[in-house]
Amino acid sequence: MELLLLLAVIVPAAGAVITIFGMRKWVALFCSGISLGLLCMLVPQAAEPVEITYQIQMNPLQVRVIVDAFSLLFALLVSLLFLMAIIYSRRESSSYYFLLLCNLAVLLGIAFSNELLLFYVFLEMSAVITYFLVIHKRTDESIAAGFKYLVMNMGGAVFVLLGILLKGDSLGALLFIAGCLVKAGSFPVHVWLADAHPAAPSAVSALLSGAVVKTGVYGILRFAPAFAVDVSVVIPLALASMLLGVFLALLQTDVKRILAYHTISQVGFVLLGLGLQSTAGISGGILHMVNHGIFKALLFLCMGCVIKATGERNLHHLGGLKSKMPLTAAACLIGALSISGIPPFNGFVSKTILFHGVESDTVKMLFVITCAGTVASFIKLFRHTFLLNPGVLPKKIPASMKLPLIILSGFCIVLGVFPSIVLNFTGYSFEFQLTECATEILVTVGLGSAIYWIGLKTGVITNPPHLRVSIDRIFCGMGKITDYSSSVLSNVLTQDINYYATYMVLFLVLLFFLFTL
Amino acid sequence: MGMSIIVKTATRFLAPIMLLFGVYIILTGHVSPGGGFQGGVILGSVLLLFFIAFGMREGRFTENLASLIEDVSALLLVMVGLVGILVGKEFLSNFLVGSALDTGAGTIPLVNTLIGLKVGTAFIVLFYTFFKYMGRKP
Amino acid sequence: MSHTVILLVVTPLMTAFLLSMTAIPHKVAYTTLKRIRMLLSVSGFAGLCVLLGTAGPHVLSGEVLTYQLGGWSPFLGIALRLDALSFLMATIAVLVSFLTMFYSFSYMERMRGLGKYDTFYFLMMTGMMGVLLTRDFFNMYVFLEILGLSVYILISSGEKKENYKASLKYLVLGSLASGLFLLAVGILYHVTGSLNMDYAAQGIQGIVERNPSVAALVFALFVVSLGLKSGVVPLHFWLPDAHSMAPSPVSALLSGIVLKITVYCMIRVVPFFGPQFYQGVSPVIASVGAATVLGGTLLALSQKNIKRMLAYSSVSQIGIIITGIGIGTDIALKGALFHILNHALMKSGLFLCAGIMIHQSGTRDIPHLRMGTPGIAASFVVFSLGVVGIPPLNGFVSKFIICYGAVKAQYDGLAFVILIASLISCSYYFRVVQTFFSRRQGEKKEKRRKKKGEKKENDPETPLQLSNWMRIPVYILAVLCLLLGLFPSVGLKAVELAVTVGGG
Amino acid sequence: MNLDMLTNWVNSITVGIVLLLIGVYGIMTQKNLIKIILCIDIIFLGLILFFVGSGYTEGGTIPLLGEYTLYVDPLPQTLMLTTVVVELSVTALALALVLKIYETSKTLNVKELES
Repeated sequence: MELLLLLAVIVPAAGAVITIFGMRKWVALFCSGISLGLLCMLVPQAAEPVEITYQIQMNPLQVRVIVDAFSLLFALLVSLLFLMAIIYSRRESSSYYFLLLCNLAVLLGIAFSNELLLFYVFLEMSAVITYFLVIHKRTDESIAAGFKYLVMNMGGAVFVLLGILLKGDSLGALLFIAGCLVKAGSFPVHVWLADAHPAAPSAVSALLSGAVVKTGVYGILRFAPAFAVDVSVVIPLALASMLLGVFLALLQTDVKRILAYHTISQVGFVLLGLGLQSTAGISGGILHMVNHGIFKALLFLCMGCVIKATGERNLHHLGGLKSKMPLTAAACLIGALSISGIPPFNGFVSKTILFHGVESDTVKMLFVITCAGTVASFIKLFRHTFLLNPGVLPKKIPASMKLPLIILSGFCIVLGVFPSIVLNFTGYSFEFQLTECATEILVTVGLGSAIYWIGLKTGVITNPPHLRVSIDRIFCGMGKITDYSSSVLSNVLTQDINYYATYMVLFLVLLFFLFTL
Repeated sequence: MGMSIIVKTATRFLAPIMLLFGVYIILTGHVSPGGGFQGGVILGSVLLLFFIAFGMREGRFTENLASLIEDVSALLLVMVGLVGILVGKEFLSNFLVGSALDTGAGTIPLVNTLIGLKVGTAFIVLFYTFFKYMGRKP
Repeated sequence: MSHTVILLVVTPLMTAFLLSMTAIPHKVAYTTLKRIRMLLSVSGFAGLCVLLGTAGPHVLSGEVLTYQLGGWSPFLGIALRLDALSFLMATIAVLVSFLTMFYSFSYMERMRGLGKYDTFYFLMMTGMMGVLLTRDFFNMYVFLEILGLSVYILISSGEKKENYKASLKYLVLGSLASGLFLLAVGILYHVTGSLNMDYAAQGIQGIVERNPSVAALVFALFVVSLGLKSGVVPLHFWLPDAHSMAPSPVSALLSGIVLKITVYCMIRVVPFFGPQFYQGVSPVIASVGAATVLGGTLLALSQKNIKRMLAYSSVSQIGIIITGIGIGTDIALKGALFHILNHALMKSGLFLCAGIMIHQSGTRDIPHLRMGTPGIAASFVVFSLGVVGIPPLNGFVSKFIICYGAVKAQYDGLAFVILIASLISCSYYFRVVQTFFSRRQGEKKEKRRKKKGEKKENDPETPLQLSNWMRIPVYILAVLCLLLGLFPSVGLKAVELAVTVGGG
Repeated sequence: MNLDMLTNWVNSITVGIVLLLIGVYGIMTQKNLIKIILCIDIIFLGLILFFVGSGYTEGGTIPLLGEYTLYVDPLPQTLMLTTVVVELSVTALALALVLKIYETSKTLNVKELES
């Protein structure tokens, strides 16, 4: 067991070192495949939680590891998505596979760590590695987005570390959760997400949405008991990010940006589930985390194929790809139906469980509205990309890019039909009749179509208005204020030797008085 | 070049006396006020006097020679300290006390002499550097 | 065995004088002279390494080696002491300056008077070793001055207008600080009747009780003078100039170890006044440290010149160390000492990288920098991650320990300040890192420049062939940082010993 | 104030401190680099005076070998010899730097040098 676990984490790390010397894609494929296989072999052994403490001389860091259902589930999700992304990737740049494998190892580390500091260490490492993946295209846009990603995530990490340091305090717990929320891209701190996803290569966007964003959620899930904190504080933020994400997604024309905003809203669902703190809520949240990882990765990879084939990211310049890229269209349709919560795809199950876990009526209403908005924006995405005005001539895309689409679509259906595969991990069984949910589904779809129709008629979808108010500005403003204060400070302080000597004497006098006190 | 004949003559007359006085200060440093540094400064100022009186020119006592003497005397000074270790005492210990070579103060006159040489030549190098710098054509 | 202590000071001194002899104009061929100089420098450092190696096992087993200069009793003569703390500092100093020396073989070649450079390099080593080993206040002052003088000269060895200005500014302020230090020593001698730290420490206890304002004055003088030399915030003004204008290997030494030497003096001086006094001043020192952290990072943020940025970042890192000293609990002190070690490795590595990058791109402007080679860029990333404090690098461990100590000692705000400063430093370091990756932008600018036909900025550091002499030290430092980050317990054990044995 | 009180107060310690303060004031106000360097010298002169004064014993003689019962403390004097040497080298270096600065910048005014 220990050996399997160690191997599963070390193989990608060792593979990363090998990729420096060559055979990049094959090594990456091999290592991530082996890692996934090893994790699968662990599954039967993880019937009950096993804690392992490694005696490694890494003072003050203790390496305590836990293998239980949650960690295995998260690890399986992560390694599956990485395998898909590696199959999909076609870049041969020197650092790409190195970074991917490193990130895989680090995320597996997050999955299994049972020690707060260890978790923090991996969190920071993953932030830095992901930064390099985000700026991988090296355009000005991606570098700016990467900078924002990095600074915000480092800010989150600062909060996490402060939380860890002040553990036992209620303030510490809140800081920890705030830090994790930055990672998860929740409502007031979601601004990095919408920039980083479009800027990154498609496979990386899939990983960002599918795996990296989940680390924040996973952190709350795993360590909230250690802080003894009431997680329900995240419910308002979760609702806000659900609604805001969908609302902003409706206004976007960049296909990847649409998906990015949906990540914000879907992570809102997961957080809502965690905030409910009931078995149903948590199981639904975990299931939705897995499902979202799969269908969002599928959607990003589909859009990656579309962008690769047409070289176009603007929704209104795309269209009519249905006949030219049937496989991609089918996969995208499956992804869209999943995310909209239509049976028999996986998003439906998790959303239904969450919906049933919610007690308050207002929350239920907001839930339905968000789902309807999701439906509307995916009607928009699918229609404008694959159905409307034919005229774009796509290039051929290689088979290696199509393979992950098929596999992930398969997962969408399988998990939709047999949700118990995942629910077994959480120890939650859920029985429901399709007819019970029929009204909700119909309402959602109807409302969604109506929203789309209204949007089309009023021109909001074809020609979205420019938003004056944005949370992004607050963060940019904070950065600008810091920059400005810095330059003011350096202008004020830079003088000649006379002044410096004067400062020195004044400081001496000040210190003398302070010391005599 | 240089100053009036009075100064030049006086310099010629004074220089040997100053040299002698410098040596005196160095050698009697252990029994009276004075010592290596003070004597060295006097030695060095002889050259300064010459420069002022006659103008800057590089005679037989060149800058290179001065720096060589400076370095060698500094090295020897450290060596004297190290000899203390070699004879089984501490660094810079007065190993000559009680030996046949003792003149009453052990190694102190030796150390003073070396310091005097070092300081005197260092001053000479200093004056050479400044005077060369000021005297050169821009 | 006991002679090791004095030999640590004498070896670099003798090497310096021998090197000085090679600087006298000879008829010997230049290459021969160069080889002689390299041989001398390497053997000087080899001697230091051997000495540290022989003393190491004794010191690390908790022994304290003392030495009486000239066999005088400690009350009259000069006492030297090598304990775990000074051994640790000496090891850092020798290690970093050894690596930097290899770098400067190649880097300083085109500067005139190379022999002088090497001479003062070793004179600086003498000063450092002396400060680290001495137990005598006046002796400490003298060695600080030797250190200072050689540093002023090394800064001016770039032989440009800015070098001279920076050097003179440092000289004036540094001399002012030395004057205050000497005043403190004088008052101390006047009231206690001894200059030996151990004897004066006994005497000062009575003074603290009977005449606290005198003790406060002495302490304030010590803090201000040592604080100026280590760049505490209201007194840091000379630092960015000196560190950025000096040739890159010298900057590496200045930021890497010379600053730490004065911080070491502070570690020696602060507990000197007894635990009760220390309790009283601890919040003041800690808040001075916090101000330094914040000021340094904020000032670094707006810098366009990479070396200035690194210099200001040094200010903030020194602030972190001083915060650790100010908190004063064992754990914070441990963190501070470990941060001294880490920061020495990281910042010297950063300056060496910056030197190479400035060479390659012909400018110091951050947006126009080019990465040199991928290896150098990777090392730069490693170092900057370390300074920012991102695991698994060494900087994280020490920062975390200091923050942990701060929280344990009920100084939550200090931990917050340090972490926020790390966040800001992350933003300015990655502003540099991202320029390596915006390749296209750089090429565009290059083309535009060529089109206009204008020359590259007239920078003192003109392009030079990148040799292995320059690259390998950087790699070694990067690997050391990584290893110390992955296995911090090696460093932490030494640091712990230093705190228990030396920090008393 | 009578003369006795004055002579009580005017000893080399106070004079040294006053000189030191004058030097510090000079560094704070003077614009010319040469003057600033002279101010450093004044500071150290004050310090030397302070040290030597602090070793002074009423009625003591020079501390040389011989049969004296009362002599002044020799330690500060020897220390000040070292200080003089250090001070000398600092001044020499500073003046060399000033020469170079004047050569390259054609000014000795700190304010102009800063811009």
